Amino acid sequence: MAETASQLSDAKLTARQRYLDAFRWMLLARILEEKLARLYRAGMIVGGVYIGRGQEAFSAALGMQLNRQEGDVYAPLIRDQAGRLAFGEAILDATRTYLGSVKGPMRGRDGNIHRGRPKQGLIAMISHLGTAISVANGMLVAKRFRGETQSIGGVCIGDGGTSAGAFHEAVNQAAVEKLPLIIAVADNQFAYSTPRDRQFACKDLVDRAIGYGIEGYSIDGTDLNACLETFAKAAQRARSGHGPQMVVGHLLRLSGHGEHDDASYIAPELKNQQYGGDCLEISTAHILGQEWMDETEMEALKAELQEQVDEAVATAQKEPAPDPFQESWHALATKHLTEGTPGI
Amino acid sequence: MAETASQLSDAKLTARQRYLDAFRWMLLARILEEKLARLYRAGMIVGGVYIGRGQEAFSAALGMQLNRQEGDVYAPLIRDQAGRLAFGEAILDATRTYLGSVKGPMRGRDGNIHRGRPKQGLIAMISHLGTAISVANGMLVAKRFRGETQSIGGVCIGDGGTSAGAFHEAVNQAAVEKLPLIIAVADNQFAYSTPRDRQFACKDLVDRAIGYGIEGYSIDGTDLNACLETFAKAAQRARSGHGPQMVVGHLLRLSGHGEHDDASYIAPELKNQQYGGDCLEISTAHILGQEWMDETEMEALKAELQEQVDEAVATAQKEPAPDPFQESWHALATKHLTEGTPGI
Amino acid sequence: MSITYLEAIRAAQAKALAEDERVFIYGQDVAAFGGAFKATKTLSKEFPGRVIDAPISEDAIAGLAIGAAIEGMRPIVEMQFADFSSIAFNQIVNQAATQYWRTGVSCPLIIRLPSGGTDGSGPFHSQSMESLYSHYPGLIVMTPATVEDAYGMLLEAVAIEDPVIFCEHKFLYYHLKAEGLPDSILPVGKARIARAGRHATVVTCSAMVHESLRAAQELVNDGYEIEVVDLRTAKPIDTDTVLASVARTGRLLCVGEAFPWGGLTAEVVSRVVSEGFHLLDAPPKRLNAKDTPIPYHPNLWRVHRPTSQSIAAALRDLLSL
Amino acid sequence: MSITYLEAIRAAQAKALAEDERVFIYGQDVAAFGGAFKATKTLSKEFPGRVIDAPISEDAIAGLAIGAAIEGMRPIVEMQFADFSSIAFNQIVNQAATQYWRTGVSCPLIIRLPSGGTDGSGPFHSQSMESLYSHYPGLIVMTPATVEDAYGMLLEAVAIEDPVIFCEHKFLYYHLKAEGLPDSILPVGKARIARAGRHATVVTCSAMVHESLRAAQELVNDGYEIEVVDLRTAKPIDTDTVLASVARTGRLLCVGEAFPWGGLTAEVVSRVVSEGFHLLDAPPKRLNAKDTPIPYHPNLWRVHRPTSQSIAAALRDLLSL
Ligand SMILES: Cc1ncc(C[n+]2csc(CCOP(=O)(O)OP(=O)(O)O)c2C)c(N)n1
Ligand SMILES: Cc1ncc(C[n+]2csc(CCOP(=O)(O)OP(=O)(O)O)c2C)c(N)n1
Ligand SMILES: [Mg+2]
Ligand SMILES: [Mg+2]
Repeated sequence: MAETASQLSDAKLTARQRYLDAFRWMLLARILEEKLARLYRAGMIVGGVYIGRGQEAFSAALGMQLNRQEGDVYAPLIRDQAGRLAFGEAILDATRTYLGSVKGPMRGRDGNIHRGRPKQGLIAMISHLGTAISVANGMLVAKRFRGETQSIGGVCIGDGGTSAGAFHEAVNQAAVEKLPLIIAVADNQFAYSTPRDRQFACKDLVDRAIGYGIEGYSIDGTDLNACLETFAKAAQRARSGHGPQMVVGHLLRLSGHGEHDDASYIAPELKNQQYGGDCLEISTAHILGQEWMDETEMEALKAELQEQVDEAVATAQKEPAPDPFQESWHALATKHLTEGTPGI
Repeated sequence: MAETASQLSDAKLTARQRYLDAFRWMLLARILEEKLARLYRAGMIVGGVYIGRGQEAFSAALGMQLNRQEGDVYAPLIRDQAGRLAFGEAILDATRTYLGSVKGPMRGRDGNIHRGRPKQGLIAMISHLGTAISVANGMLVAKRFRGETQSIGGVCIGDGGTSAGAFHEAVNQAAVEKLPLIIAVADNQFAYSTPRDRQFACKDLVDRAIGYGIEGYSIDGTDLNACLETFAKAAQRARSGHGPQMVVGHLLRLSGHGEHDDASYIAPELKNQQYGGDCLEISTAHILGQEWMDETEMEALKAELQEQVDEAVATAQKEPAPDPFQESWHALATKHLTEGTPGI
Repeated sequence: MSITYLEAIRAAQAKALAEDERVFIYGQDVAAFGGAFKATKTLSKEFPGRVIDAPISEDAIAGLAIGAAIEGMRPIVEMQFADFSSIAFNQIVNQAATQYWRTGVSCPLIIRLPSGGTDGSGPFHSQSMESLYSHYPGLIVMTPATVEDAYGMLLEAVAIEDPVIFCEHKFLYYHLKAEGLPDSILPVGKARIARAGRHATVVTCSAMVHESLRAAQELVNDGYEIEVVDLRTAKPIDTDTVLASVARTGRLLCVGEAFPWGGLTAEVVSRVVSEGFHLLDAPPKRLNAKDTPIPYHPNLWRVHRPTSQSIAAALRDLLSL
Repeated sequence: MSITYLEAIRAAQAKALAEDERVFIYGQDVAAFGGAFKATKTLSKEFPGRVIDAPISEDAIAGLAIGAAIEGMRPIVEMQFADFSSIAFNQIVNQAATQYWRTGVSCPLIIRLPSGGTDGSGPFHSQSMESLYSHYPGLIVMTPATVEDAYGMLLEAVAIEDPVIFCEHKFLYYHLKAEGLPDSILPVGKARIARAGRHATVVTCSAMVHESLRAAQELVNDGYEIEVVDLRTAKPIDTDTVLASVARTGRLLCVGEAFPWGGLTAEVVSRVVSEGFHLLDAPPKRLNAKDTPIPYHPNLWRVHRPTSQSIAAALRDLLSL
């Protein structure tokens, strides 16, 4: 069926809007994470800070396909600040958790990237890689039991995490149950210091999809358009009963593993190779080149987002830290079955 | 290069001899396992009996490629009596272990299929599926350290076992280390009662090979010739530095999961479908058809092997059971660090 | 009508499925086949779609249950043998057990562990894992010793908002029978005086309750009345009931089927001496399995774990102090 | 020259690699990167091919080490954090620990577990897992508290024919320094009197030795001399040394950083009361971490685990009984 010119331009407009929306999440994530990194270097964050520099396009594109209100579930991992924001996580959840405010979703009990709001579809990751995928499977199975068949799930993993047995068991489980699950594999060429050739021997991790009997896509993770289109397609396929969708994004980790790590083991040349670019720079150039925004607008946007971030940081910093004497120290929801601390 | 008639017939003779050798192991395994099953039904074996009926061709063909004297290592699983015999495990090791003789390799401490002789390259499986593969990897790595580069390893797994995280981690590990390892996947269509469509969603488990970046083969596991040729090729590739080789054999479990299980959940029609045949019947017919043996010779062979089995059973039955008061009850090789049983 | 411990477990699951639509069962071979021990026999027919066969993926099995629990379901997982839960260990202790504390969202699921030794089962089909799971915060660990408790506690487990490790004993599956199913049982967390006595207290759980009762019976001939306390849950431990018993008898023997280092017997002894030191007329004793893997051969196995004979011997020793 | 606990661990590995060609190191990021904590820094350069980066596959990492050990090598595995050994749990307790007993073939390997809490590390980077591994038969579990022991015990571990779980404490990595490396240390399995005293005995290990020593110092002002016993190995436990100390002091406090249910403190208390009941002038006490996951926030974390203050308080309490 031939499309009319106005339909075409509608579609183009929608695509442009989607691109700009994604860009906003990417930029916000970058600004937020840079702030967190500065706070860390200033000694104001205890523990670690892990950022998603270079992965914002890939991450945001998945987050945007998931709809919290529709009951979608999302299991972000270490480098998914952009996806979290796109999914609807408040900036305050991040700053409160990193800064140890008792008002954050984890109340000081857990920190940094381990935050989540399971009742709002946001799984609070534990550290053990690959283990959140079967949890997402379980949430989708629960929804299937209740007939909430519109919901899908999105889970994230790195090139390194694909080596974990938990990853394998869960992806296979999703395939057997034909769950509406998107598995986003961010192949950023390193797992901490370990390069991909010490992690797996296949050419492209998407080669795993066929072995699970699921649909797979391999894309340039620095190309926001490719990310948006592929995740949109994957989400549509998942929602319409085609089972798990594996999207492998090729990119490069543009930071240390955490902010304590200078990543000196990453050869600078890698940045000039394919997939080595910075998705934020690339998309900024694209937006300016397409004249969807001019430099002034871009600066204004940055300033606006910076203000949001600064405000969230300031709020969290003003809030009280957890007080051990106010803590209930109950690991069980069933309070009366909690043991006292024996022996004292 | 053109082959002369005499070279050709030499090759044919070798192939025929190899077929007959394999057949002997298959038949011996069948006779031994039928005997064990009868002993179990007579209440003379405690615990369980697990047999490899229908898998003898696939199992023996791998065992025959491994050479204990050359330092090859072998990790058989539940249904690998034929492979064990071909690898060089004594019949007595089986009967002693099943019958609980203290003279067996496990001295009554472990039973049935859990037997092994690690110092002779035969890994003593624990029950947890998939966990022997990384152990075989480690043995091969040790040999590589010592420059014993002629050795290869063979490991066995079922269709069900491929779902285990341990399987995934170990196969991937072998691929990364490019180890000379043959991974024999016996897809016998069931894992206990669970049919393959509840276990995985790919068409053929060989589809996993590409995802690990290793070479793969999919064969009719009831066709002895196919098994012999494929494992010979895989062994030759492994020995010559081409890394892990995955051989998926299609067949049908022609027994219960164990002898306690009547397998009534396996539809009888499956036996008439492709891969549903009995490899022993098929190869018997082939041998008789080719006139490599006649009926009388076949009967004589059976009688000979039956006698070997009966003798091994009789020997084991005469031997003492373990005596708890002779037991050292030491879990450590370092005797002086063993704790007494505290509290008494 | 007589009902076995195993049938009671099946009946409890049937009742839970019938009365609570949040309940489903997930595990290897649990559907049409009814489970390796038939604990879910015919349930998949009676409750179509709610009894689901899992791949051989204990980590993902536990993970799926956790996700479903977070979403408000009440999954019951059957591990084919307790011993295979070692593969799910991480999901259980780090994901399920921490969920409520970390996020405030409860994680109500049940992991059924066919536990303990039987003749010829060997090192990997005989383990008692209650001590492992009790060590980690955030789990409730049940160890029913009777048909009534197997039934009643499993139903309680379904009602509880937290992850429950349900250690059911394979040796009791067929051996233990009751006349019927109870309407109510003691509350979770309360121990039971399985036999009253006044010369010594045996504290134990699961199959070892029955070995201990036999030992107590044997000591009647020696003129001793032995009190046997069935803990019922390994976590929480009902220290009050234990202390009250020791107050009556002055002597304590803790009996466990698990490995000797640490674990339930050590925890009970430690609590009693901390809180009831003055109640003791003699040093408390422990009797556990030996510190080796669990042997396959019945000759060895029978000596590896405590039995009524070794318990009786330990009691005589304790009473002589 | 001053050397830290962490440097001692590195030095021990360097020496083992230099002197024993069977030794190799396997773990995530241990090669060129030198490990998450730099415990293998430059070793891959000094010993080419013998320090190997592993994929994120703890089960297979342990499995590979087991196979290599069976074949006569002496693998040293580094888990990136102790907490991730939960993924290797099955291989460790069921494959490595049972190998010798089942087959008669020993399985000499070392699994290094960067253990224990530090500020801000949270529930999954802070665990102390010695009690889990001690529970299972077939393992030796080391918990060095000093620079000298970190070095000497790691070398002993390489010499031992059995699987060794080496719990090295992350808090001590940089904080603890010594003037040099020892030529010899106490034999494995022997506890050490870290401080002599006569009013009460504290039995502990690893980082808690230092908290206990500080508490003992604090109690000097109260006129008390506290004896501190550093167990050095969680398995085996040197019960004799503990009993001899309790014989001198009459009072026992066991301190552990792990979760409270079961575990090392319960095991030590249970042994002491079984074998040395009459030595005690007061009920023995225990002090462990709280029964919740380990909190991220330093405010919470400092209260979650025992500290010199809470140990001093427990001691005052004990001394008042
Ligand atoms: C099971 C497990 N083992 C080890 C770790 C420690 N660890 C945390 S992140 C990381 C590297 C992850 O690499 P990758 O999956 O590629 O993700 P990336 O950091 O590149 O985003 C490792 C080894 C872990 N979290 N879980
Ligand atoms: C990790 C683990 N989970 C469960 C079991 C129990 N179990 C023993 S054999 C078996 C089925 C195995 O099926 P498959 O791998 O296809 O091998 P087959 O029996 O068909 O030869 C199961 C579930 C086990 N041994 N290990
Ligand atoms: Mg990566
Ligand atoms: Mg099978």
